Amino acid sequence: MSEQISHIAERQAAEALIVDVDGFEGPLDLLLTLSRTQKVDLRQISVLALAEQYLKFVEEARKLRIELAADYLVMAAWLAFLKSRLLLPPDPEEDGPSGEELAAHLAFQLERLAAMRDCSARLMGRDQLGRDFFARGIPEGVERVRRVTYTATLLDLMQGYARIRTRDDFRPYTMDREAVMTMEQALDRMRGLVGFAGEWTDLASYLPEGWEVDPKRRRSATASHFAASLELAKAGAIDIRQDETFAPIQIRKRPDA
Amino acid sequence: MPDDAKENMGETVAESLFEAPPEAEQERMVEAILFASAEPVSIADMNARMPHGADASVAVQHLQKRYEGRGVAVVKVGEAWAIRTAPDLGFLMRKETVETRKLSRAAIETLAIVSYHQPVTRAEIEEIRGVSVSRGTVDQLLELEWIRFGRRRMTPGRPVTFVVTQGFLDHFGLESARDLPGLRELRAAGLLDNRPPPGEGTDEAEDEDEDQTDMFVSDDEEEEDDE
Amino acid sequence: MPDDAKENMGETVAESLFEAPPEAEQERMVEAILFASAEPVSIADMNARMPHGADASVAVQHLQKRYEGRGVAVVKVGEAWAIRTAPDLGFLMRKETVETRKLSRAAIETLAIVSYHQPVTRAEIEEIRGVSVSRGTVDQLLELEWIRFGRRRMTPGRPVTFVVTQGFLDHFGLESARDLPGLRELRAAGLLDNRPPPGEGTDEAEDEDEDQTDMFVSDDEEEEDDE
Repeated sequence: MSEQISHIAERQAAEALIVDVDGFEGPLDLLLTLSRTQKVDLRQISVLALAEQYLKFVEEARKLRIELAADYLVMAAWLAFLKSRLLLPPDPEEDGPSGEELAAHLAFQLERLAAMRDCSARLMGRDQLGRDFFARGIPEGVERVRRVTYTATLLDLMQGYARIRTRDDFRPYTMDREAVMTMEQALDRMRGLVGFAGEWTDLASYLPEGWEVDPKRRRSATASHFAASLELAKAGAIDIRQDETFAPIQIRKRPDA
Repeated sequence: MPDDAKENMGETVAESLFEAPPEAEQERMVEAILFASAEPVSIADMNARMPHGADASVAVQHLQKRYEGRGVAVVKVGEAWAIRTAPDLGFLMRKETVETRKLSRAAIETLAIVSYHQPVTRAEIEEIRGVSVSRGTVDQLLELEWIRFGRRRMTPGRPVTFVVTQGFLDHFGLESARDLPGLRELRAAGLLDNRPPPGEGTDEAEDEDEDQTDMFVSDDEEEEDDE
Repeated sequence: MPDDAKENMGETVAESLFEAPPEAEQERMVEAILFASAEPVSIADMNARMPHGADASVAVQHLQKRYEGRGVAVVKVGEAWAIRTAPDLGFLMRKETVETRKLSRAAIETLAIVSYHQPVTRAEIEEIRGVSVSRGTVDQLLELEWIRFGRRRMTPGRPVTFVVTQGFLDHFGLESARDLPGLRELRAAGLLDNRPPPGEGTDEAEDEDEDQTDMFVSDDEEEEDDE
């Protein structure tokens, strides 16, 4: 911050050296000051007289050996040219703007600069914030609260799960074994159990404890027990029946077995 | 206008040398002082600033009455006075912005595992996902109140389990977690068939990365992943 | 759906249609918001902070009327609104006066030229002042946030232009740059024209002309730039 300020200050100092020649801010400023001595409305100014005044000023400065910046000399040369244009009859051979046009433009520039000077004075004369009128002394900051919510769709969820399970397809994975009952296991169990019940009994009641609640385990156990009961029926150990489609499957120990 | 105002000001000042300004004028002055001061102002301080003969204590009480029921109130702070926002409008001084972000892939997968396998321990989630689950991911799901702690597992170490919440079911429009489509349905829906070719080992590495750094993936990335 | 549930729903819908707070309440809200801020607040900003359905633009105009003749005034600054102390009471606030850095004559004139001729290029400022404009002068005005960069001029070299800011308007108590003193007269006198020196390309002159008509851009454009 302070570095920037000193930077600006340096630039301003540098500017002052270039611009502030003998108190004037450049040739146009000098011309404007000179024109004021004519004591007429800027719109009726005599540019010819002004050019003469300026050339005289530069001459004086030279006599006093005042070092004038280049732009003052450029302006002097241009005014000398303008003066000759204004004094001599127009040369029909020559192109370009007439002396009057050039003079009118210079007068316009002076008037415009004077107007802007006037405007800056009026602007700075206005009531100003922090000097003539005031803002709130104890502003209350607006507290910014940012709330972040997260969202996901059911599809995201399913795709996420599918993604994981798809990976399982090509990676050894042992977790599932907990929920899987093989036919061999079911067969072992049922061989021991079928003897106890002489009546028709729902196959579902043969499911081992702890396997009838979790759907995955229930599915696996049901499947393996069904397969096992088919196996037992084939071996002639049990009878198997179902009253209608989707009705409970019932099994019974074969009396003759 | 500014010129006029200046003239008026001159008049007011000149007048005030001879007599105290009218009450309404004193009230205006107190109003301006309280408004512009950076701190609460005492009666003595106000009197010192106001033209001779003015009585700030009367003026401030009139002002307080005038502001009754308005958006700001004239309040006494210790021995000094200040203008403050009416207490019921405090909410205007807060600007709440709500930002909706898509849940990261890591969080979605963790949530999916909890919903399909609940109750499930962190170790089990990690085993299923094949990558470690960052605390941030679990914390985020807990904070969203989509998962909560279930019973401890009766295995060595008695690890906590995670289950999904009613909030989860509400958000995803489910009656119960059992309504989630099973693997077969996922396959039927084509969700299981687009498996990445085996040997595309970058998948896992990416996952790790995600967990550790940016929890939230932009939508396009997400889409890319889904292809 | 049970009948009473439907009725309730109907009620809720009806309520939400009239959800906007009553006008007096909206005025209080705008009052609180403007009092709380040292900076001008735009209507959009007020609406964003007020409850749904509120219309700050109406409320602020009521508020402005209410404060007429009081110690503080509701003023329009560009497209925003602020509360400022009445200018005639400035003498009470000498204590609050912030010592501002004195501007150089070059800076003041440059500021005046930018405000009356905006958008204006550096070359145009130099043409009007008859001397080169140092970077320091421009930097100082930029730093004060009284001028800012406008659109680039569509002439060869695409020079940047300068325009005044809301901060400038606020500082000098102007509702808009159109309210600058004497602007109309200057324009009528042709003193805001950018007349090229005689003998220079007329093409350019046309371009300049176009920009001139564009001098005070429509408000929404202005706002767009402000963001």
